[in-house]
Amino acid sequence: MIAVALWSVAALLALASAGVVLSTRPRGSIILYGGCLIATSTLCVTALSDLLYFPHLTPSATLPIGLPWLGAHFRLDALSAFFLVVVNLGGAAASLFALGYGRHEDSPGRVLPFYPAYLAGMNVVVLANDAFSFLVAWEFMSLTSWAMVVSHHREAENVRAGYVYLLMASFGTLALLLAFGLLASGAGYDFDAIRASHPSAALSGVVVILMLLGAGSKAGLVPLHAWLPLAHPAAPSHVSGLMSGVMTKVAVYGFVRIVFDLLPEPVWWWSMVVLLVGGPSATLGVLYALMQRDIKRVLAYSTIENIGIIFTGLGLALAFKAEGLDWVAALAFTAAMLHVFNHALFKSLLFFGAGAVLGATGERDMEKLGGLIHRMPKTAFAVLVGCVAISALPPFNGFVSEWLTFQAILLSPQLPSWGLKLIIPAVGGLLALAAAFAAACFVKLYGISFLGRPRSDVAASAHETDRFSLTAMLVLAAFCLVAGILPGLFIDALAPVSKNMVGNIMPHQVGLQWLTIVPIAESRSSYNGLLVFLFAALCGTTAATAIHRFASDRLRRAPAWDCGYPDPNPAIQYSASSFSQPIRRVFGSVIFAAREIGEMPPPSSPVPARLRVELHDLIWDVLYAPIAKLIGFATDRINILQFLTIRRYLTLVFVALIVLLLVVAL
Amino acid sequence: MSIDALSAILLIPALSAAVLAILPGYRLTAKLNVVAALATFLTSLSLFVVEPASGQYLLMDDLNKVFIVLTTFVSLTTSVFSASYIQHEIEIGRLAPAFLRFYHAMYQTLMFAMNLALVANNIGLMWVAVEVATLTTVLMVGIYRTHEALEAAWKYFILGSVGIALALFGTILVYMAARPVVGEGLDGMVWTVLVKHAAQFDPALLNVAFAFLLLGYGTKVGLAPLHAWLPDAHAEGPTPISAVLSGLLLNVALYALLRFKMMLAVNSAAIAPGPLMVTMGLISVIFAALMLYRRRDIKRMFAYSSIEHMGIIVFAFGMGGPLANFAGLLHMTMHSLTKSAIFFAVGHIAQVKGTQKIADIGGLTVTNPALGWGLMLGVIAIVGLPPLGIFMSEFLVVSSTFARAPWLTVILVLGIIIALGGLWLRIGAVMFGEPKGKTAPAEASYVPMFTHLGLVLMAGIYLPPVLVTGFQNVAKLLG
Amino acid sequence: MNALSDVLSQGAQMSLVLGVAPLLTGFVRKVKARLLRRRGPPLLQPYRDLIRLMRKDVVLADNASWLFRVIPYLIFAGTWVAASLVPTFGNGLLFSWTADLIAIIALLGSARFFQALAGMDVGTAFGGIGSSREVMIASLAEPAMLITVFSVAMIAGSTQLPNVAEFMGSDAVGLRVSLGMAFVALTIVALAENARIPVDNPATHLELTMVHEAMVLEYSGRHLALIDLSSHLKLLLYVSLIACVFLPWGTATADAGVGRLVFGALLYFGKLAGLGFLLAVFETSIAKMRVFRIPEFLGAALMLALLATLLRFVSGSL
Amino acid sequence: MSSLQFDIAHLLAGCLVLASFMMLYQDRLYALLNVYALHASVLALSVAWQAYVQQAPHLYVTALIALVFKAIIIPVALHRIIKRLGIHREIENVIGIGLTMMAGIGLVALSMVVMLRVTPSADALAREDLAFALSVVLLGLLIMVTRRNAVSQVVGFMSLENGLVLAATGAKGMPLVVEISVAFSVLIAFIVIGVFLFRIRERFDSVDVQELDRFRGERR
Repeated sequence: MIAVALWSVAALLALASAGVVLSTRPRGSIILYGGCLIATSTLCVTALSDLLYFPHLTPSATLPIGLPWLGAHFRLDALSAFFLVVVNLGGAAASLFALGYGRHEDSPGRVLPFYPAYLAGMNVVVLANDAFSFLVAWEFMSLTSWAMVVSHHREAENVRAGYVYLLMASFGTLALLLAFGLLASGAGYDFDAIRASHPSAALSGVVVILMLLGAGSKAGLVPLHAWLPLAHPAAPSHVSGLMSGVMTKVAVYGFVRIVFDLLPEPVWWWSMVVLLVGGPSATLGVLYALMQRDIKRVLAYSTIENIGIIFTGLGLALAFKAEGLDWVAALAFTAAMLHVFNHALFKSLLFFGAGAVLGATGERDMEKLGGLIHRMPKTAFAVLVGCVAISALPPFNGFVSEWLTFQAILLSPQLPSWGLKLIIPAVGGLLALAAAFAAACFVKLYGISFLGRPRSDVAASAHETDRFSLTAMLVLAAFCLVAGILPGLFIDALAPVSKNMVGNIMPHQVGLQWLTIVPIAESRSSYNGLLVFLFAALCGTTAATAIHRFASDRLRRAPAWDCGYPDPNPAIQYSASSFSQPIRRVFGSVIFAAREIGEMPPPSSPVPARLRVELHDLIWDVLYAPIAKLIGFATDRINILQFLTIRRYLTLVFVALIVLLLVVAL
Repeated sequence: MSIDALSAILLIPALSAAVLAILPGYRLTAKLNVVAALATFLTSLSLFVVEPASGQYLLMDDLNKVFIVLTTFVSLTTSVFSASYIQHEIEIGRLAPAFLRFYHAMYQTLMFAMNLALVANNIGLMWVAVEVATLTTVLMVGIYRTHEALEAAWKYFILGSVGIALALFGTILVYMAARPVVGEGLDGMVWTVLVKHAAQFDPALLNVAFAFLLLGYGTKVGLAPLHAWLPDAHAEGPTPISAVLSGLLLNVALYALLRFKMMLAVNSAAIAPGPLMVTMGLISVIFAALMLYRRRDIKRMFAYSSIEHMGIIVFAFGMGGPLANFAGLLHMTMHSLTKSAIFFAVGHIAQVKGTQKIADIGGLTVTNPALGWGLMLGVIAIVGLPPLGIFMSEFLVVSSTFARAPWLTVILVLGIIIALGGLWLRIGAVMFGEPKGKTAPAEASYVPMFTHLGLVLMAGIYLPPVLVTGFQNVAKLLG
Repeated sequence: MNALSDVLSQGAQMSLVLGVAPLLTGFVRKVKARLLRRRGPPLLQPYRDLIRLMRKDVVLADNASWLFRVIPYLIFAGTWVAASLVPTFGNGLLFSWTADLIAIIALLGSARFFQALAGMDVGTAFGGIGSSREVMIASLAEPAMLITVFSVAMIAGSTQLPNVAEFMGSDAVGLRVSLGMAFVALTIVALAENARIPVDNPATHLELTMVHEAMVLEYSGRHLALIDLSSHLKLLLYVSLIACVFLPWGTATADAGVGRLVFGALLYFGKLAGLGFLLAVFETSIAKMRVFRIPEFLGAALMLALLATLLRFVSGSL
Repeated sequence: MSSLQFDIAHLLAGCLVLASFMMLYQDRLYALLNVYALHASVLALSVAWQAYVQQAPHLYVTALIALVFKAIIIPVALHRIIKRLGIHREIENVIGIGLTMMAGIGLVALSMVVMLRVTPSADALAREDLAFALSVVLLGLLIMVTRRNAVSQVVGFMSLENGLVLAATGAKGMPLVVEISVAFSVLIAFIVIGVFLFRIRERFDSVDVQELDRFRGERR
């Protein structure tokens, strides 16, 4: 099993090196993406079969590469199998999408060699079983995605986005390195040895904080999220779909593997820290998203929201595991894992949609789009499914994982610790707010860019994307619906994962009639996706047939009600910033110090009046700007040392000698 | 003294230096220079096969075997690079053939001096070798005869000589400490004898001696307060010399320092040299990291990056312990390979673009893709990103020392992050964006650069066992 | 045998809900008119409007897409399913375990989601005004509703509506502060969701003030009929939700005989009438708020709900 | 080794330190060269005396080298260079003479403390020589640090080398190899300096280090 996985990773790496040559040939991108599609699907199938049929087996392998005396260890247990499925499902969909979308790439040489390497890096992170290969794959993943972020290097802000991204990625890796340093102090770098060595409680506490810094910065939790909305949109669409949908999940895997698997019994305050970071990430992420005009930045910010939901689920799982209520911990953990799977699906779908729009119109700014539903009907349908799914609305999968997380919150009054008693309701409130904002944000995204009338001639002349992109999107949309309707299947597939990680599983789902999912007990609460969907469809069809039999079915077209103004041009429609104006006014003025500056020209001048919306990213001003200023100040002060005279350098040597003599002699 | 491999390594450069001094023509001497370097490299390879005995004056053990091979290999690749580089410089007219009269002779004397320093068993002889190496590099740095080159050479000479003088004083103090135990005469200076008896030496005198040696050889290693000569020497000297300086000379000085640290490690009473080296290492890392931001000359920027990496290595040896020492040795090898590869790339880029100012170089990956991506790979390595060797050594240093001294490692990590920030900022401007400056394609010798980077990439994934066992038992010796 | 009776009672429930909804709106309009000393339209006027709209033909805007024509059916289906899940005369219905309170809120959320999209499809400014304000109101009302559901569910120990109703009916519940707060929060949210007076005026067509009407401005004929019916259903849903949770006495249990069911139905109609009357009195006694005063109004509901949950977390008895 | 011999060796080493102090005091270039010649001859004398005391014939060779090269050839050559280059005569001090002297005294005290505390086991003569040698080295450094003129810095460096030779002779039994090489390297260093002075002269109009500094690498 693991041999197949390692061979396909090797195939991906071979494809990466071949990519350099392939990028020069005209059909090169088709071959490369086709190869990636095959490799990722084999990986996905092997992982799925391992997860479903023999989760208890944990095949492991050791290669002589890596640390000389340790070698590189790989292991495929239930957790890795699940995340392999997520990674490779996203990878296969992205490769399928890229088959069609790849043609738009103007400089393939900068993307083709790095794409398979990126996929290989992510797979190796999930397979690694020792600290060194884990970290090598982790940073290799960031390096290759950095290369793709700066593939459009002509625009300066892409290069800046790449710079901020790699800086934050290295910060995260060094945090992980310090965490592994602590873990390895007792037992060396192999995960099995660390697991057996049971690090002390204080040490584990520090490791959790470092993991939160390391994995949190890669996943995009709020204080460390600054790079994500810069880097993800800059990459080509299929890559940003992978980065948002899949790479953040690999970061979640890193956190779960270390905190749930390697560390011994959790302490209650760990969950408090995770919840304190998860809750605000959810709400702030989506509030940022509401304020943006660029589609891909909206999607990048909404990734932060979903990551916040996942980490809230993990925080609750930690809290329950610390108190020994591991059957509730199983519920919270499965909710988080299900949201990992769901988010990978619909976020990739939405990024592919954005890619299709970008390919068709060459425009990412919503204010220049509109009316695309008439010109790109199939893409519009797929993106509609994505938007409904991500807004956590019933027939689709987003609602199921959010519903399970809410059930876990409802069970938490049993937690004795006072800190959690105060934090969990607040986090519950934040999650509820985030769900509502998500709906608002995606109504705006879909309404402004796909509905209404085209605001620019580029949007008016858009055309439908190619077959491959459409199939990729529709496949993902179908998966979203299936996961929404039959959640029981997915929860049972996750049972072995939660068994390993929190020691218990949710009640067995498949047995119940009509595939209802029951989080804890029949009496408590249950939800049946399939029946709700059938029930709604039934009601809809009965209404439609009743109306078409009895009421009239005549229909004619007429101009829309224009309140007396002749031929209103598209500009009078609501634009992205005007749509979010009410919410900006209610929430934004506090959180973003949002200000609307109207520049009225002096009476005589023909210059048009301008309305500018000024948003401040408080976290950037409070956390990142001061650090940059401090570094700048320090470098200016130190820079003088470059321009001293020889005599002054000699005094430096002289003083050093005197100091050393004093130290040594006295 | 029979002509075994050990003495051959010294004889070939010495003889070729003499021969090259006589021959006038540039093209011929360049080829001869490469042949001589190749011969030396092959003899050094034979060291792995037959282990020559260490005598009174020459010494062969695990530590210097690897370093000799590294030195001769890098000097071979640098000689190949300098052949095409200097040829190009003559065509451009920046260097008159008159200046180059003794260039290759000095190159070979430098090789001779470095090999002598590595194999010398007599600490006095080692000092002389390092002195000769300094003087030859001083002359080579001043070869361009521009104002800045002269000023850099003069600064290098003054600071280098003061440093070397202090090192000599330290050597004398070591002899003084050894005399009561070992007796007078020659074996008071022989390193192998000294290490055997070091336990009975007077610890206080050893401490003062180590203080002087740390300052003396520390200047040659380029640690923070004594670093002043390094950036200007690199920036103003010809690039092959910067590559040799950064790649080899810093290692030779650090090797000498390690020899004395071994001696102190045996004598338990002496204050552990660790704290001294750790403090100087950390100061250099933080100082060099902060200096990277305001640099406008690309070679001077990489010189500061060398100071930073030397700081990391000295920190690793200062912390001690088999894992940290192994990491330090690995880092030394990886750094010299990567830094010389970077200087090869930078040399050609400066020639193509006609300037070393970072502001005037842009869009390299568009105009000269091979050079651009080569330098990119070098910078990815030097900054410590994974698939390449330096990540492994930084991984070992940080993870092995964090548990023992959390706050020191946090400062080191801070230094690494700041350095990454500074270097990556400039590289982004140089590599991407609209192409700036002349865009002529470079007919450069890519072979040396890509062999080095290939070796570093290979080391990042798989380390040959012979290298590993060699480093491991040296790490135990280093204490 | 009882599977058939379950299907029968569930079918009766669904048809009853559909039938009674327009009556409730007509009753509220009648009482408001009476309070304003005018005769007001007859009680069955909403039924006549629906039938009239059914017969008229649909006038579609030029720019309306296929989505515009599908959305009325989606909204109606979502709302009707949600309404049929809320127990009216009897408790423990066939479909009650398919979805719980959170699912009902989510169904209403999806109905609102599609309605906002419909508003923006036509491409005129009015749809935009309606959608953006609706979305702002929803971004406060939905969380308040969710957190109220949290507090009620924590007291009742389950989010399944029949279980909650049973628990509220039993004497185990006792008087609780958090329940009082939850009740106030739920009424505020109900007012906001159904576009009643303080938040939005259901009767007006003035573009600048309306929220709900702006979104459905372009609908006509059978589509408009469906949407009106959905809004009646939604009002009935909220009223019967408040009745079922906060006035639980007398609803028939699942296996009760026909007599108890009939008595339950009568009691249910009484509750509807009472609450409808209170709604009418409230609407006539207060004027419509400015749009940006609504966030404070709904913010109060959110804070109350959060406080209720916090109290429930802090101590079991509160 | 009788106390008289020890006293004379002690005296000569003391004279060397005194000579270093005199060099600190000079503010004329020619005077500085003459005092340096004196410094070198005192060194030669003390090395010869050490040779006699330790019955180590090789030290005589070192004394001879020191006398011939350092006392005679180098000062004369520097004289000629100064005359040919027409370098202006006076040396600007960075800090006042008084302050430099006080610093010098401090340095000597430091070296005494360091050396004597550190070498209780070694015999008296060696300890004395090392203490004085360290003071001469530190004073040489002080001269380099407080002078702006390139030539005076070179002379400071030379006096530092003299200190090293004194230390080497103090260490009994140090093989001759080292001494010769020390002298040899000083010689090469000197040649290099000469070559540089000509080049610097060629490029800059004066030898003052201040002039040099204007051509530092990256200007601010």
